[in-house]
Amino acid sequence: MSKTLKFLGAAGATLFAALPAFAQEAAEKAADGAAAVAVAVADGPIKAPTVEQMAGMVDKGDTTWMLISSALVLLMSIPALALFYGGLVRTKNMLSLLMQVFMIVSVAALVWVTYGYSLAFTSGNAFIGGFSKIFLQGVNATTYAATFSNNVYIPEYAFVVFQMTFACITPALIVGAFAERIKFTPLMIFTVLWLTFAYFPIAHMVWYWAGPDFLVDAPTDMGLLWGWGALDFAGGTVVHINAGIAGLVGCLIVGKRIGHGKEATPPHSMTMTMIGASLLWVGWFGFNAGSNLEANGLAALAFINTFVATAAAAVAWCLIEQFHHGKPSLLGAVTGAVAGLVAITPASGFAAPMTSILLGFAASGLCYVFVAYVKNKLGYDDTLDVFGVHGIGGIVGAIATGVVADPALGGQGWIDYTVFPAIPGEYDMAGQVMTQVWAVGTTVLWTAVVSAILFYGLKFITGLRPAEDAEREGLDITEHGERAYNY
Amino acid sequence: MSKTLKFLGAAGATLFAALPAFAQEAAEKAADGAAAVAVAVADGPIKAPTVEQMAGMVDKGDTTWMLISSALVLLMSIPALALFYGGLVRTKNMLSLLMQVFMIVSVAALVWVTYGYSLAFTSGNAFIGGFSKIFLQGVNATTYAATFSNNVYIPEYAFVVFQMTFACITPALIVGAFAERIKFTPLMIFTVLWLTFAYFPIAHMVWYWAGPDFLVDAPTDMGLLWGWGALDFAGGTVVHINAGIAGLVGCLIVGKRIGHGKEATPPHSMTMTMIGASLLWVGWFGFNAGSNLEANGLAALAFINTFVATAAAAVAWCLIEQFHHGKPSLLGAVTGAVAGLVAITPASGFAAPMTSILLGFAASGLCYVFVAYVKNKLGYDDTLDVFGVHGIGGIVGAIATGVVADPALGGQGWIDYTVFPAIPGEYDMAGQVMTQVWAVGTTVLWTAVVSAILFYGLKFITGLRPAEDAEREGLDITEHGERAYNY
Amino acid sequence: MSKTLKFLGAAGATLFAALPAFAQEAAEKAADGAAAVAVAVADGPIKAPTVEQMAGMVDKGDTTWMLISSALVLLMSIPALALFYGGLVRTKNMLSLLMQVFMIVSVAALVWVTYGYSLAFTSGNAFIGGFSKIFLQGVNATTYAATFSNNVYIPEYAFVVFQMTFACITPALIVGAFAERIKFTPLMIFTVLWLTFAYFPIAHMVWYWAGPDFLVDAPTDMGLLWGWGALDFAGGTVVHINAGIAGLVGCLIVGKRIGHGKEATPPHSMTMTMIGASLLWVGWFGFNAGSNLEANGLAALAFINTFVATAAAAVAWCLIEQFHHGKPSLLGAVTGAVAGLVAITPASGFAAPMTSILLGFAASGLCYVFVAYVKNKLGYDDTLDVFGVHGIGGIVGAIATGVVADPALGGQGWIDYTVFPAIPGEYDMAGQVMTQVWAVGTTVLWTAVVSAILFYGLKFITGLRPAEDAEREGLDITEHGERAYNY
Amino acid sequence: MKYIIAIIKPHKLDPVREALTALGVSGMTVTEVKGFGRQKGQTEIYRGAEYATNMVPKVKIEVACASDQATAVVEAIQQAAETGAIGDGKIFEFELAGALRIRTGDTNETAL
Amino acid sequence: MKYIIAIIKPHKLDPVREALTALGVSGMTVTEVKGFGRQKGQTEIYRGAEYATNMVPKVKIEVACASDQATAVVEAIQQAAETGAIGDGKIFEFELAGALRIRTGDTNETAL
Amino acid sequence: MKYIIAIIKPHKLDPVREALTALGVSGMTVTEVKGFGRQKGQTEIYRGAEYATNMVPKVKIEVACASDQATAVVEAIQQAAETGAIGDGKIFEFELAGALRIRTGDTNETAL
Ligand SMILES: Nc1ncnc2c1ncn2[C@@H]1O[C@H](COP(=O)(O)OP(=O)(O)O)[C@@H](O)[C@H]1O
Ligand SMILES: Nc1ncnc2c1ncn2[C@@H]1O[C@H](COP(=O)(O)OP(=O)(O)O)[C@@H](O)[C@H]1O
Ligand SMILES: Nc1ncnc2c1ncn2[C@@H]1O[C@H](COP(=O)(O)OP(=O)(O)O)[C@@H](O)[C@H]1O
Repeated sequence: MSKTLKFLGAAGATLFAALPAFAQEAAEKAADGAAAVAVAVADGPIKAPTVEQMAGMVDKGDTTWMLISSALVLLMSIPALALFYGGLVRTKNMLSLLMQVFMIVSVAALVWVTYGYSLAFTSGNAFIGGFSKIFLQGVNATTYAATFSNNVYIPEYAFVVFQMTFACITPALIVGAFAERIKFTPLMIFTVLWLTFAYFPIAHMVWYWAGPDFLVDAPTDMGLLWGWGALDFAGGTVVHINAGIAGLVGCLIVGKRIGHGKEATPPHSMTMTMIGASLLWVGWFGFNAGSNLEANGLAALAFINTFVATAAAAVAWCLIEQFHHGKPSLLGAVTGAVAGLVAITPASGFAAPMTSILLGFAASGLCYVFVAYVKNKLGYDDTLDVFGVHGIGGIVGAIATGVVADPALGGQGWIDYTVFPAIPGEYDMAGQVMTQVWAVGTTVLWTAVVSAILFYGLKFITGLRPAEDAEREGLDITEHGERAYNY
Repeated sequence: MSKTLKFLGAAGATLFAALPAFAQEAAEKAADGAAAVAVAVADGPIKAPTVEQMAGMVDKGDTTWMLISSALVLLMSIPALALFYGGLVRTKNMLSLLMQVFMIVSVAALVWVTYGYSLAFTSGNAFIGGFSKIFLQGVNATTYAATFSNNVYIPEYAFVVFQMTFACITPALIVGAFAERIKFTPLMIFTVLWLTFAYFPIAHMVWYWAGPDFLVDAPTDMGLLWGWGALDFAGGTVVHINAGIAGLVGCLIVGKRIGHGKEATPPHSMTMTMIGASLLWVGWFGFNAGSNLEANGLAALAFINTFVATAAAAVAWCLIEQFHHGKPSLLGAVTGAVAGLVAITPASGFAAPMTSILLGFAASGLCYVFVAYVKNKLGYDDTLDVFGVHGIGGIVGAIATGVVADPALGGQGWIDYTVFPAIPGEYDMAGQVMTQVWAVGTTVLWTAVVSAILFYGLKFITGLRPAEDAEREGLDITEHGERAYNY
Repeated sequence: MSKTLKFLGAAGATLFAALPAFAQEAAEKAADGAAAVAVAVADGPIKAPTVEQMAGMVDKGDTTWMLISSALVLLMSIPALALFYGGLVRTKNMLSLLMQVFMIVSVAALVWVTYGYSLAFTSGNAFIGGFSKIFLQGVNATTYAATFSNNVYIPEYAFVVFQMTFACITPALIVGAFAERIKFTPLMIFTVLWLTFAYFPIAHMVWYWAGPDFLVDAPTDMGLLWGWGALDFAGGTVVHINAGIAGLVGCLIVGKRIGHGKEATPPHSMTMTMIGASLLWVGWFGFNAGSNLEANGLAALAFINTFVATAAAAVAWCLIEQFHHGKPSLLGAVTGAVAGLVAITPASGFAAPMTSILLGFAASGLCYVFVAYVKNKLGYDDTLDVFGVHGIGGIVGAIATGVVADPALGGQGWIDYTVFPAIPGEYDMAGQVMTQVWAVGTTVLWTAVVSAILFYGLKFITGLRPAEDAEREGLDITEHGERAYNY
Repeated sequence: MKYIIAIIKPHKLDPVREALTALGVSGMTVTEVKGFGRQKGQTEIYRGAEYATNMVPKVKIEVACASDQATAVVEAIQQAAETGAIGDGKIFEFELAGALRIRTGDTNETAL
Repeated sequence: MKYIIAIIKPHKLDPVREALTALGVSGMTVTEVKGFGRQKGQTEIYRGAEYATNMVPKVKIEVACASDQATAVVEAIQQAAETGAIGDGKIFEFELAGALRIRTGDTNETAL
Repeated sequence: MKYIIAIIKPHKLDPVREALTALGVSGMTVTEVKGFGRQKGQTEIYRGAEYATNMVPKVKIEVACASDQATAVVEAIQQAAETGAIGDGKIFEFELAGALRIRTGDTNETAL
């Protein structure tokens, strides 16, 4: 891709919803129900509005959307992810999975408000933010966060909490890779360190920028990958590739489960796994469509893309199983669905429904290959296929985003925020795909190195695995002194 | 009812919220938070607005409402319906139910965006739409769908996805009727065909119209039942009667389970059934109140009606059991609740809370009679009472809607969209009830014929039932090679 | 506290969002996306607006927020609370818990719309409202309820249904105290009576007032505790202390379970308990942030406080267990989380995130002491620690609210509604804490007396406990003739 | 008296119960077990990877009966439980030294 | 040595366990089973339709004991488990040919 | 023929199964049970309150074998199941009066 600085992002539908009208009638920009904007309309949008002016640029529909989206993303972690993972392990480790996810969420939330938000979403350098909002100082009920549209703001707390849910779920995704054989305390320490050295930097690199009303005057205040023009609507790199690679590194360093490959370890409750997958699907609408930060046509687009890509991926996996083994399985269907959800994540606000379906099909097939063949060939024990589904699905989705975002394919293209108000940029598919590849590569490298250092460090300092007998008895009893079931 | 063409629909609360004020102060119409409408206010509402004008008639509060309602309706299918049904079957068939519902949702979503939306919601004839939006062509993030109020629009993708969730859940409802004895592949084929020949036409007949700003100039561009003036707020006919009758036909053609009537088949997990029923209740708010397409007082009315009718129906069923068997059961309570939810569906935006309670009581009692007596008398094996609850509850609700909508009983009446802007029409209860009966009859007939043809066809072409031994062993293993639980 | 009448409440962020700007630019008050307010802006806010004027003061974003919050609070009862409680009892009593919660919700909903809303939220005396809205008369789709901001209204049905969900969950909370040993019918009777004599009066005392546009002219039209200036954002007194004390009284009067203290009664399914706790957490956002009645920065504040206080409390409980028993348990984690949720409830809209974290830590520790020591010392059999968690957590939270609300600690202070438009009042921490103590004391006394009378009355009239053999066999079979599981 | 333990396929429980009832057997006790035998278990497939499971769900039936009834009971079970496919299960026969009905205190044959 | 198998009502497990402990029995093994007997099962009602179930949840207790303790064990179980209602269950007594404690290798009486 | 019943710790099931397979035992039946014995159960802690549970999850293994194989089977189980900690379990041995393979009708030794 050309080295020229490009500013891309989720298209500002509010502004471009009625492009033909745009030039002619400024009044139309009063669109989308925001009286707020009406204030601005008189003399056009306001560059770099003050906080007082921002207060008039908030729409309660957006605020509601961000809050409920945050609740949906929390739902994805607890109970959804916990159940999806928990159902797949043996009874004796069920409770440990539930506990790990529940406590990772709790710990991550505290880390996020303490310094995570500041490191990820304040100005610093291209790699990491600063400490200006440590302990959320300066954030209050009357500060606002920018969206992708000029002169549209949301309460900053809503932005903080929405992003918080992402910081909560990402480390929780990792645990699936070494499920059934990890000690609890080192895992908690890992969570804090990994957030600090892998998640916050990558979130900053991918998502931090000065905002559409400020970027023109601060053309270098942004994260590295954002500056490259990498497209990642809802966190394909930050969440899924990040977690997928960390999981792979983790399962390699932690080592295989006792009996791996010899004993079959059938899911102890496909019912729980199905509940988890279903709630993941439901919650993912908050994840993807919520990432639009506004409740407009683009949010609806991200929503429908999330729906159909997932459906396509579930169908694809079932068809593969039907041809390959003669029977479609529920585990296959839900695995496919999650692969589809992962793959559509970076593309959800850029693709069209029909290209989303194709992306869902493709991601499902590629993840199948990794989960069913590559893993067994290479012999690593990624218990719940965190790498195979989140890593591979994330990479497929991130790169494919460069293709499906092309307006020629019905995509949303990119928005040039270097002009004020922002306008759509010209699309170069090949260049964009290269940018995506670079972004993926950077993420993979960063998280792999950080994760490896952390896992090795903890292995030597605290140890990562329980004693062999404890592993055989199950982590529920040995780590937590409880059983999941006492029927 | 008079044959005069009447145009009814969910009342446009935005416009009529302040009826007395209506005539006097046009400015008041700026009501309900839509700056958008403010544009229109100057010279009154705009007839047949352009897409550019529509962009200014969208409220982000409505958009949020439609998106979250869509998520809630998906929640109703997965995991809610799957758990509600799954908990009631024997362990050996649990996974098959989960799989059926999960995959029906996936397949239906793909069919919907491919051609379903076009067939249901574009102009065609009175029975079916056309192919103008096949593959969602012409739909994008800047097109809009009409609501029931003049000059209030929502992003078309939000409308597409909301309606999609209805197309997903309806065929999933049917499977309860022949649970524990159906092959998976024919079921998937049935789903596609039934959507095409039963669901899309009926949805078109009941729900398609040109919209409040367009109907005046296109007085015949509407579905058959809509044109008759049939009231169906949230899908009593399209969803519940439709599925209930298809289920009855299905269970008759598929035949009884082996051992039916001889062996008791206690629910394998009332816990799952209770979770399912609870989530159905929660999700149904999206279904019913979401069907208002706007977040206003009417949506709140539909919400509270949905709540109290359900509560009343649950209480009624328990009281019947208390008197009849001496003990109220949880299965009774949740069955009653679902009967109440079904019955209030068509009436939810028309009734008052107190008449909703009466409707809930009545529906519960009538469903009880069918489930506890009629089914056993007639001897058909409707495994999970799809006909007894959705069919009967749906019919009771659809007909009673004609009664409870009467403004004399605190109902919302109907809106005459043949004038612009629309005004409330004069209410004729007897006539309306007759219209409702006709609508029910048409739906019953259509779906019964289509379903019978499809089930018989598949019976002869692919077969519908697994081998006897496979049925005994359970569909989980024989159809999907998995077990729901491996404790 | 000074006897001077003070009018406190959740701060009206809409008005005070941009305080500096407030005086200077009236136009800025068009803030937060409400065209509606724009109507008012011309000549400043309207005192005591007519219903027609209110119609122009409604924001669809708020309406959506209140409806979805209501759905979330229903989710808290069913399935969340039912599962949280049910997972903790023995298998033989699982279904009885599910049934009790499900039917309490149903019965309470009917009572609420019949006369509860009228008793709680109409003008009467300081202790109880009147019958003017009995059977919801006078409430319809075009009436509105006040929020905490001048000239901001929501559809009254939305307010009715939101408050309804609180009336549904509160009696359901109580059943945990005497789980595994209560007859179903007396429990239903208790529910109706307790709502009538404990819940409705206390809700009236704490929450009823004339509204910000009316209070100036009706300075005595309010509930007792509201008049005192007690701060209770989302129901610490009305819901948690109320239920916690009723539970304590109940478990004392009902008596201990057979075998209490001798037999271990391990939770039959920590999986269900974890699902319940997770959904409680998710739903609690509707409970707390929804209590703001508007979707603005304050709602976002309540949301984030709810998130981090809970996380802190979960972490705190785990740390205590780690030091005390060497292992953190899942039961500990979820109990801590619920304690945090309870404690932050009254403070959620007043505290800052950092003080919320401290509150979460403190509440967790204090609840731990009660649950792990005091209960065993005193020997009462509060099966699921309703008193230990909801009672104690509620009291801690209610009193601490007086501290954390202090603007000096980053809190939101209180709003003086005796001037129009309302302005922030001057904060007196010591005085406020005393007010809180008085409010807590009043609530404790009221509910203890009412509960004791009701439980004793029912004990003598209908009996409260099943026969010893029935208790041993389990309430599922003896009270409902069903089992929770038939694997 | 004899005590018969039979391990059968789960879906054969109903036919076996009917066969025994027809024979006049007054009671039996049923346990869900897992069997390991020649039938090496279905090949189970998880996410495309195949595993040979060796634990197959079975049902264990225990019947106490008078000695002269034992042969008939064994035969009835065998006929009802047979599918001819591997994994049909086993029937084991034991001497029963004593029996007692808790409700009445009846002992031995009369207790069954 | 004797091996006692008792089928009892689930809620009688605790009293039985206490009775046996009082007797000095050092261990027992408990299994959840389903019983089929004279007690034809509660009539269960699903959605208004009645079914006679014939499978009733029971608990099976297994106790190995010295021969001279056997009568006491049987009596203790009978007394603790009796309700007088149908379905109270049965007690079966077997000859136990050998016993071994895995931990120590102790055999027979000393192993119990 | 002999019938061996062993009560072992759940996580010892796989080693025991392997040991028996190595010995040429052709089948076994496994049941999840709860054990009550010297091992008085972990002290379980619920919300800070400690309870001594006396029911510990165990696995019961049943193996029918030829009489001359019995000692080997018992030894194999003991070795594989031993941890040396309390609660390792017991092995009981019974006379087996008869055996039958349902699929083929084979009886006694050939049925195993
Ligand atoms: N020696 C044995 N001791 C105890 N149970 C056995 C033995 N052999 C087989 N079984 C039980 O019988 C079941 C069926 O045996 P299997 O060898 O698979 O088939 P088949 O009886 O048709 O040869 C096994 O799953 C197991 O439960
Ligand atoms: N012949 C038998 N063999 C094995 N178990 C039996 C037999 N008869 C009864 N049982 C067990 O004893 C239980 C109680 O027997 P039942 O006939 O119902 O009552 P009662 O012992 O009071 O006559 C049954 O549920 C069953 O588990
Ligand atoms: N007398 C007995 N009869 C039947 N089962 C027994 C008996 N004693 C012990 N068991 C079983 O053996 C298990 C282990 O016994 P326990 O006394 O706890 O340990 P150990 O065998 O190491 O002394 C118990 O949990 C129980 O299931």
